[in-house]
Amino acid sequence: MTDTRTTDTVASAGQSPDVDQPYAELGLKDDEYQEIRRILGRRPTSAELAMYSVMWSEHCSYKSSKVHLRQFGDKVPETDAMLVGIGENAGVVDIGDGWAVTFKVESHNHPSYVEPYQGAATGVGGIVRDIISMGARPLAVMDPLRFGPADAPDTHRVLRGVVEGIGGYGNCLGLPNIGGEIVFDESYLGNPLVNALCVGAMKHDDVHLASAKGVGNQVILYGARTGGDGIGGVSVLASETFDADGPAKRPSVQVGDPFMEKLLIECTLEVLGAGIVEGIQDLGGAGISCATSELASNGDGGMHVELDKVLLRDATLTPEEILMSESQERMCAVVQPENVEAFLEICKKWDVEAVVIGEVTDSGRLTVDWHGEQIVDVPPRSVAHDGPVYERPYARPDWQDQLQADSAAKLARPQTGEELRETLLRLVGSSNLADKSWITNQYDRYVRGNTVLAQPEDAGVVRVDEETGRGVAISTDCNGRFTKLDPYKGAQLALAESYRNVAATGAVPLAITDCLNFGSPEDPDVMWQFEQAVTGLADGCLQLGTPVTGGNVSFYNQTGEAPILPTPVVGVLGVFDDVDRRTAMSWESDGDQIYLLGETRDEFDGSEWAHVVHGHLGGLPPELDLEAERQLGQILVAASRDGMITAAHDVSDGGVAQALVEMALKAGTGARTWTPDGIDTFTHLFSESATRAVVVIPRSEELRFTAMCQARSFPCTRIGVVDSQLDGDNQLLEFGDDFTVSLNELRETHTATLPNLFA
Amino acid sequence: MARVVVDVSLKPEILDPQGRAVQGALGRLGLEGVADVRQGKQFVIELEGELDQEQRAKLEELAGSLLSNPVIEDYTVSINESTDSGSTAGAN
Amino acid sequence: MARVVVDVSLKPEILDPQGRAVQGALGRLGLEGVADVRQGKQFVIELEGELDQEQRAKLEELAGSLLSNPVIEDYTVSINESTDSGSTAGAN
Amino acid sequence: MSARIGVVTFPGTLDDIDAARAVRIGGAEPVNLWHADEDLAGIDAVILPGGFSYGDYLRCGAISRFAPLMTRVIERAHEGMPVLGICNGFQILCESHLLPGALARNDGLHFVCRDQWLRVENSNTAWTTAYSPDSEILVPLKNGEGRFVADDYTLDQLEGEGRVVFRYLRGNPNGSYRDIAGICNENGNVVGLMPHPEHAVEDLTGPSLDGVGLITSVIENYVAQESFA
Ligand SMILES: Nc1ncnc2c1ncn2[C@@H]1O[C@H](COP(=O)(O)OP(=O)(O)O)[C@@H](O)[C@H]1O
Ligand SMILES: [Mg+2]
Repeated sequence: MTDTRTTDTVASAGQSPDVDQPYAELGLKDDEYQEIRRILGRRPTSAELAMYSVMWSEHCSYKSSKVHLRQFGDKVPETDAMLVGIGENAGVVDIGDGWAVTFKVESHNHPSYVEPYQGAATGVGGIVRDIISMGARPLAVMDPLRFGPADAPDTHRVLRGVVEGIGGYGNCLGLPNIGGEIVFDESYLGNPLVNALCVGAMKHDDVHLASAKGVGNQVILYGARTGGDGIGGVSVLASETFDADGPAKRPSVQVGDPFMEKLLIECTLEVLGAGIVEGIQDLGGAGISCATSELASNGDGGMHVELDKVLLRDATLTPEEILMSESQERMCAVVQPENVEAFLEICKKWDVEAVVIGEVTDSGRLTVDWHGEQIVDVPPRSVAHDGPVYERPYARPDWQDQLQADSAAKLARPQTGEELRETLLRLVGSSNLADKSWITNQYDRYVRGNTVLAQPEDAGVVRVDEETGRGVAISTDCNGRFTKLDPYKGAQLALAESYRNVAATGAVPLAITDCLNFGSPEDPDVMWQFEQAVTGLADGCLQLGTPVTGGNVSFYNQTGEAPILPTPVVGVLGVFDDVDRRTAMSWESDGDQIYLLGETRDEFDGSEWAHVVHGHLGGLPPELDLEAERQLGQILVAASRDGMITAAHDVSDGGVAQALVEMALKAGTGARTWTPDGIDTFTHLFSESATRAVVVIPRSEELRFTAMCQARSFPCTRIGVVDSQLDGDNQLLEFGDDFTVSLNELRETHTATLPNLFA
Repeated sequence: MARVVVDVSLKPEILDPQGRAVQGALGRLGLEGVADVRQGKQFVIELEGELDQEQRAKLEELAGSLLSNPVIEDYTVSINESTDSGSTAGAN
Repeated sequence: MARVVVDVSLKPEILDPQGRAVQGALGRLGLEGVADVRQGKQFVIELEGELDQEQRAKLEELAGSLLSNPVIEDYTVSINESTDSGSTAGAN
Repeated sequence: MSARIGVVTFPGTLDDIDAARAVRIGGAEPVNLWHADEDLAGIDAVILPGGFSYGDYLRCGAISRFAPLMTRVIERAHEGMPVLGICNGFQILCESHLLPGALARNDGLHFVCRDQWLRVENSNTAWTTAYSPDSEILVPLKNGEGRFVADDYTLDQLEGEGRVVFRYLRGNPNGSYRDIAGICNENGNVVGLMPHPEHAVEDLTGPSLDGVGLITSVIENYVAQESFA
């Protein structure tokens, strides 16, 4: 595109119907192009083509996933909590006392592979703007991450960049990072996952929606100037696979400016607080195309934009590029004419540039002018909401049976105490189970002074209301190996684990968000995994009573023909009436009793042990009874409410052994533990059966607590006692007669792994 | 001894928030007419002895991979070999 | 248009951990004989029109107060005025 | 009347609400100040909080130092008003030359967020009288450019005059010269430190309550002055 070219106007499109258009290069299929011609009754102008191509990309239109995602709307559990559901920038739930909370997780996977620092940074920036555009003050962020093997050279590059990007952006923006995940697996080597979650809060009255209502109202674009960033990024970066030797296309990447984003937060909250905003929308993927068409489509149906009013960073941009640009840190607001001046004044106070670019009309059309000539005239719904919908073929892969038949039962298990000890140390130091503080210590968890729990606790907990202590807990989880073995069950296990983590802190689980990371939807195997996972998640949410408030789908996560492990990351939000009663993970006092809640079965398929020791993946994931999961949650919440326990920690990857080690190391205090009757030590320590937690109970509460579990017929087994005196000052963790290990040795092993690899 | 200076700057089309912040500050502090500011990095590398062909090639390669990120940055390498008789300059 | 380049570097006596890290990496990646690396900043400032005396003085002042911190950094200013006939360079 | 302690917000300041909360918990009245104001609103003391003012682009604190309000803060600091700079605020005080030295990139090159032990080396400054001499306190630390540097002459002078107010204990997190975490001016009314006492004022959210002492110190001194007045 050169600037000597004449502008392709709506009028000229009528006069030259047969011009060849590069729709294929823009990612549109033949029939999609024909559909656009049908909608418009003529060929699209190049600006219209740009708009449709980005908005009809997989990333923006959900064309492959829509038919399945409908289940989230069809299988909604009964709840009063949902104030705004799926379809808005982020869902909103009621947490009581007039407070509403909005939260959402999104992916920035492909950009983070190309340019890890900026990819991850702008991922954080994007999700934060989704939260502000609902009218909420962002409270905290989380970052579920997946990388290739920890010792692979490219992981070094990607991980360091991603972590610095998340820290660099989040720290500078002033949002505490309260949790996330870091998982290493071969399948993510050429395709890391960078998901980012943000949670925000507002009073019920302050909820804002993205709609352009009120004919004559002005459309204001504010924030950073529009540049050539990530042009085509939406369709190219987010929707196309890389070949073996790197990205096929290397469009200019987006660069984040967290300082501008901080100003944007404060400025936006101030204009919203002043009551002078009718509708508001963030600019993310597809930039102005997306914001204007969505605002118009959700509002009175018409909007007129004068594109040459847009403030540019690069004067040579063409109108098509301006429409598609993904420059970061921009927002769009709809404002009554008499309030425009006040709006601009507040922007000025915050050094934020703002300009009126258009107005709401009753034409039912979205029209865009460029230097007085009309270059876009489309029905906004056709761009924003009525994109193509695909029923992609899917089928249970023919390798699935074989995979499930290949159980871990045949693998050699440690027999002697010495072998068990070695196994424990090997797992504790393995990359997935090792201490992650080398990473999380690069994130500010204190800023804003409301962080009650942060990593490595089971869930992040933030106070929302300083007067009452009302607050929320959030955890994100997914075990991609389980999901590969059985995507339906795996997605439910992700939900269950996240639910359990939230309940472990004492919060009442309320609602979820999800980020569905999968391979190519054009592969029927992958599409089957996706369909199964969505169905599993929807069914699970129905059963647990936690509605899906929103989320994100990321397809095409694969290297060549090899897709990533199916990774439906689930984020569960729970509520506290008062965060003061939160339960932390580490024990405190000598003599406190250590109990295991739930039942341990011989379940090693897909386990961390099978992965680390044998490099094995096969069989069936652990059994899951969601009713039991709900009961466990109730017990954990009741125990927190009634002050019966001093600590709780969920049992998942690495089993009871890992849970005990983490609790002991956090406390710096040892314990005597043993293997309960009727089970062997290996299974007790390393099985990954679901629906379990370790809790710590002062002697004075023991009867009351065990009676509560008995009354609910929930298994509850004493497995140890906190003991700081096993060996004088040398703190030990004792595992019955089998073996003991000092906390010093555990700490050394647990903490050395990541710094050795990445520092 | 050879002194090599590698200047690394953001590609012109890439947003430079640091440069923007400096531009704002220069204006507020009374410098008029500032049209643009870009902030880059400069590496000053001292090498022992004379540079051989291999080192030159290696330097060029590392400037474009380690010292700069080709996705968003450009670089220039200039080499100054100081001998007893003085110094010469060259840029790539 | 005038183009002014301000180079800012840490004073030699101040430890430069970034430079040290780069030095280590250059060595590991096969560049032999690296005796020292220092990492500095470079500001490229575009000014409209010709530079007058006042602007030059202001630039010099701001290079030493805003753009660098005299407690730990040194700076140099070089001005390139591009006129139709070409360009000249000067350093302070 | 309780002491009025100003808390300045620059564009990009992040820990202003935290500092205001600490002031409240300590028993004084927080007064929000905006960087572009020229009036100190009758405050008795002022805190420059942490964050990334102007994104910390260019150099931490370099741009904020020139804010209109800073001119007034500098004047009043010379007249003896208690001024506390935390993290980015400390950087601004150094850039303003109210305090000597500078804060450079951490030697580990990473942002570090952790709980940090400090020794209160000088309990006679406007902000530290509530601490007993040599007391050890635990407060969060979080910065990427927190390495205190100065020339030997300045360092010797700071040590000799007892102007090292806080020193890192049990591990220097960023390579600060002589483990210095915080310093003061000659009069002891201007104090700057990298760690964040305002994050150690509530059991619920901090590792200790050790940060409250800075606020109670300045209140004590204020009350003492009032009773003389
Ligand atoms: N996996 C999912 N689960 C639930 N809702 C989803 C999922 N993926 C997308 N959605 C919802 O679809 C809507 C459109 O998503 P998206 O286009 O990503 O929004 P935005 O552009 O604001 O980020 C949002 O409400 C989002 O929450
Ligand atoms: Mg959005």
